[in-house]
Amino acid sequence: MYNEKVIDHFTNPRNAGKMAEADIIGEAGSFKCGDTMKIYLKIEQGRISDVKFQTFGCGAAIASSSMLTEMVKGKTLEEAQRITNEDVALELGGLPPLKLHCSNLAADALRDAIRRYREKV
Amino acid sequence: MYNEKVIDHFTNPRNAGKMAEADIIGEAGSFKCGDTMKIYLKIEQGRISDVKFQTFGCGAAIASSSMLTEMVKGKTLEEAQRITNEDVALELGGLPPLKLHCSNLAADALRDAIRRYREKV
Amino acid sequence: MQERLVYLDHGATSPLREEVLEAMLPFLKERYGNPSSLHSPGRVIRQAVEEAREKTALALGAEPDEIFFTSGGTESNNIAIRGAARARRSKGHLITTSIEHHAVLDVCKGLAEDGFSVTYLPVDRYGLVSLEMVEKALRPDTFMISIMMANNEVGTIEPVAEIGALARERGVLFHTDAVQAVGQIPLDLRELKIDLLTLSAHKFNGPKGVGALYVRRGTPVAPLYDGGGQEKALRPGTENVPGIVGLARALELAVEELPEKTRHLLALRRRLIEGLLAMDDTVLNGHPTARLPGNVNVSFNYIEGEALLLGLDLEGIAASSGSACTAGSPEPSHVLLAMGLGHQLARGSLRLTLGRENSDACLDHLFSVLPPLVERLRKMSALYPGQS
Amino acid sequence: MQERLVYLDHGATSPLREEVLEAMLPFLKERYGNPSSLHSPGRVIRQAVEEAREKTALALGAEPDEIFFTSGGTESNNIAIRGAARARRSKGHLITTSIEHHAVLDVCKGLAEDGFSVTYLPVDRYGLVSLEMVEKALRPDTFMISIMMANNEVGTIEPVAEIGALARERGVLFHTDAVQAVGQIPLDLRELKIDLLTLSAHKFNGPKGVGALYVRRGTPVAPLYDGGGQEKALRPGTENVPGIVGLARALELAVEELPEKTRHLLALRRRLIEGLLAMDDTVLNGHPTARLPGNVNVSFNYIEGEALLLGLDLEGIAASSGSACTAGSPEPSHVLLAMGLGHQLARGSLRLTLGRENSDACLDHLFSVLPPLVERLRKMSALYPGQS
Ligand SMILES: Cc1ncc(COP(=O)(O)O)c(C=O)c1O
Ligand SMILES: Cc1ncc(COP(=O)(O)O)c(C=O)c1O
Repeated sequence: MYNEKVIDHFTNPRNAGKMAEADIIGEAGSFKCGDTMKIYLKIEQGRISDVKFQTFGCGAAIASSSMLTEMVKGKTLEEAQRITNEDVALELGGLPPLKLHCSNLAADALRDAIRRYREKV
Repeated sequence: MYNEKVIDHFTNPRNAGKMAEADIIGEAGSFKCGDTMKIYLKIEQGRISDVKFQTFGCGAAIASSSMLTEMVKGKTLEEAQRITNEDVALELGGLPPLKLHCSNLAADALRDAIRRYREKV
Repeated sequence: MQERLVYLDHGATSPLREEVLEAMLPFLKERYGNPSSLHSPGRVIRQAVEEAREKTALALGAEPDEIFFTSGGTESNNIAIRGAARARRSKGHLITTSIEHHAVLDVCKGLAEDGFSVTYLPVDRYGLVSLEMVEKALRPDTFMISIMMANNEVGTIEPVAEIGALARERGVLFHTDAVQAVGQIPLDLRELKIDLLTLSAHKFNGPKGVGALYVRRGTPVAPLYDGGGQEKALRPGTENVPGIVGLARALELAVEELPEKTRHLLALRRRLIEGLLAMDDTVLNGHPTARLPGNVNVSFNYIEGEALLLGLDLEGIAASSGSACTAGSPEPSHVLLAMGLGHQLARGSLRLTLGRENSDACLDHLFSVLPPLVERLRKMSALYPGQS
Repeated sequence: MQERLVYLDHGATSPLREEVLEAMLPFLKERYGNPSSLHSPGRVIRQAVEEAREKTALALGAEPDEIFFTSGGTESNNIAIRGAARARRSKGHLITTSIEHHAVLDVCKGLAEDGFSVTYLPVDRYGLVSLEMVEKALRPDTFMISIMMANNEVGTIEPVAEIGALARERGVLFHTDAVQAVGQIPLDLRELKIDLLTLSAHKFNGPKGVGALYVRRGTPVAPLYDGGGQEKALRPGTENVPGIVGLARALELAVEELPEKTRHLLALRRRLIEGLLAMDDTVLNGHPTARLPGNVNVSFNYIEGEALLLGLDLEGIAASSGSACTAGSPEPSHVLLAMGLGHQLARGSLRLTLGRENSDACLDHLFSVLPPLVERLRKMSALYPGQS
């Protein structure tokens, strides 16, 4: 069902867990299946210097979360903001059609964090 | 489907064929499936001294016809008349329920012959 | 079965091929998962089912998503016809023939009871439906034509290419019961204008209890059963995985070997027909050329088919007949009657259907047994005009 | 399947037993005749089908003429409910539960669309239906109660003896979907007041694609399909002979070995439940005692079931979950929700269903894999209140 990259990100998720001193926290939930993701960002000079995630969801949701954190590290907020859910699924090498919706929360949570950060700053 | 006795009467029917000098000929047809039987009787002193049959019909119909001819030989007309279709089936050791109706023409043809004979005499 | 069995009843069912059983066995043993399960043992099975779907599609010239596995020809026919009727908002008219299998005929009768109107087209003496008749029967509210690809009793091959083209032109659905045709004659759904096609595995050396319905993309068919959503909810229930795998393998082999098998069957058929017609008072039922390569159907005047079957059976020959002296139904074959045969000839019919494992030796045995048997039965027949 | 596979998903499907395959093989090889044929190769098969019917009847405490073979549990449920509805002249009311399999639930929904009225009874937190609720739901126009014998997700065994007695007293038909119960718990139709009972062979180590419907004599059920009249026209189509023979053999074995198997499964189940409940934030779903011997269902708070399944699968353990993050359906298990579980617990469910070939070694492997997996998933869960 899942390709090896997805399995790898599920089994060895990158940047999983809480971040004690995050500059900002974003959240997103999938209305469709009740999955939830939290993203923790550390931001230095407009760039994402560190990132962590916590996800309640299926394998695809967890792998997408992990994948996203790898994709944003070191990026400027402008660059990060342009990442779409499709980009994440693509970077994972594809997801089964029925599971595509599970990858939706990753980019959503990131954008939520960036929006909040901008409101705060 | 058929027991051995039925098979035997089908394979080696007794008294099959026409009788050139029959005293009387009886006929019966099954309305249900279109089977037809002709029975030829030779009658001497109120007894059936010889009998032949011709049947268009399935195995059960042929075996019943053959069985009947064996049952009536030597019997008085009164005795013969009392033979029922059930008697024929019973004498054959039974027929499959769905084929019982095929044994109906044998006794019917016999009774038809006896009736005609009485009318004629 | 018996020591010396000459099986000439492939139209009823055919032996499962060894290669097909081999393909099925893993799924009757270690590959037992449920294709709906998420875990790997389930996914392995899902993949096998989807591969079977691809093979089946390929063999028919269809796309995999147009193939729906069912429990057999009867179910496929029911889903095709009743399902298409159910998918409509209003009643309507359908056209079929008077020589369909009961799994089409009785579905149509059922729909007629439900308020649909049905035209049962007559056939000519060869069992052929005429395109003109189909065209004349079309009405503004006609939504479906269901005409079999080949008849199961007399083997007549109907002009489904022309009927399909007409149906498409008039915007009417075309269903064909191809149970007797698939694996027996060439058939390409890329060329034929068919919307729904029924097949059944056990007629082409596959397993019993599994069939398929081809549904051209976009054809509106409502499911008849509710359940777990399998086969895109058109036919729910845990998939008969070994059966599905077997169907696909049997079809693959049948299509692959079709030219060779056809040559083999045609040679046997020619000898069979010639031998039978050389007997007195014997007529061929069905079309002389537009007929399935494996089908022979003759009527012997003055004798009854079931008695003939019994006599043959006692000599180890398995055949069938359009005689109806069993099921408790009073009428002989509706097909033979529709073709204009009299009651007597209809009851005297014998169907011999050939398969790949039949040989000239089978016919040798048949011809040593049949003529004296016919002679014997005629002599004792109440209808035989000859001398006794 | 896999090298080291621990299969804990017998509720989905179960491996075909060797003895059952052995019983089927002759009918996949030389015994290929059609049971409807008049000749001896056909009659041999007819006899095999009728012997299978007798065995099946004997195992259930029924009469052979009350057993109808079908293509599986889904079809049996559809025929039982829709067929009974169709046999009526007027619409009416039926009672079922909110925890039925979709092959019952969706049939009822379909009937509701057709103008019937349906009561879906709630269940308590253990998944139990109450007799009082059934009684209160009865109306003058109630013609059928359909309540499963045992639930497929949580294994709760419903009080069908009492419900059946009530139904009989009130002159209402009682159907039970016993797909999960047959071959798993004792069941005697001479004692139970059941009019219609559904079973499916692949749930008790029989083949996929074959099931049966028990129809008590005199119960009015109209066929849903038309065709060649097989199974007394209630389920027409050429019989799946190997499947039918396999079903009967599997059932015979299951009933024979039931006491022994029950002891085996209960011992494993006890260890399994104790081990699982020893983990933090874990709850047992279903009834503590009125449950199938082979069923365990737990919810792990804060984590999602399908992720759990994936993690287990990667370690060679096959299980299932009431999580619904696949089928594209937005809701998790309707059964768990009906039992009052919150959305999160419902999504965190894990079903482990044991079979005869499972052993303590299977559980050893499970317990070496599951706790660290749960721990890992919780740590990365957005809902977990514990420290990261
Ligand atoms: C033309 C035709 N249609 C339908 C069927 C029914 O197929 P099955 O018995 O596999 O359901 C048959 C065979 O019996 C057939 O010959
Ligand atoms: C309770 C219950 N009913 C019905 C079914 C359907 O049975 P089948 O898939 O054999 O059609 C199942 C199994 O999937 C079940 O568990």
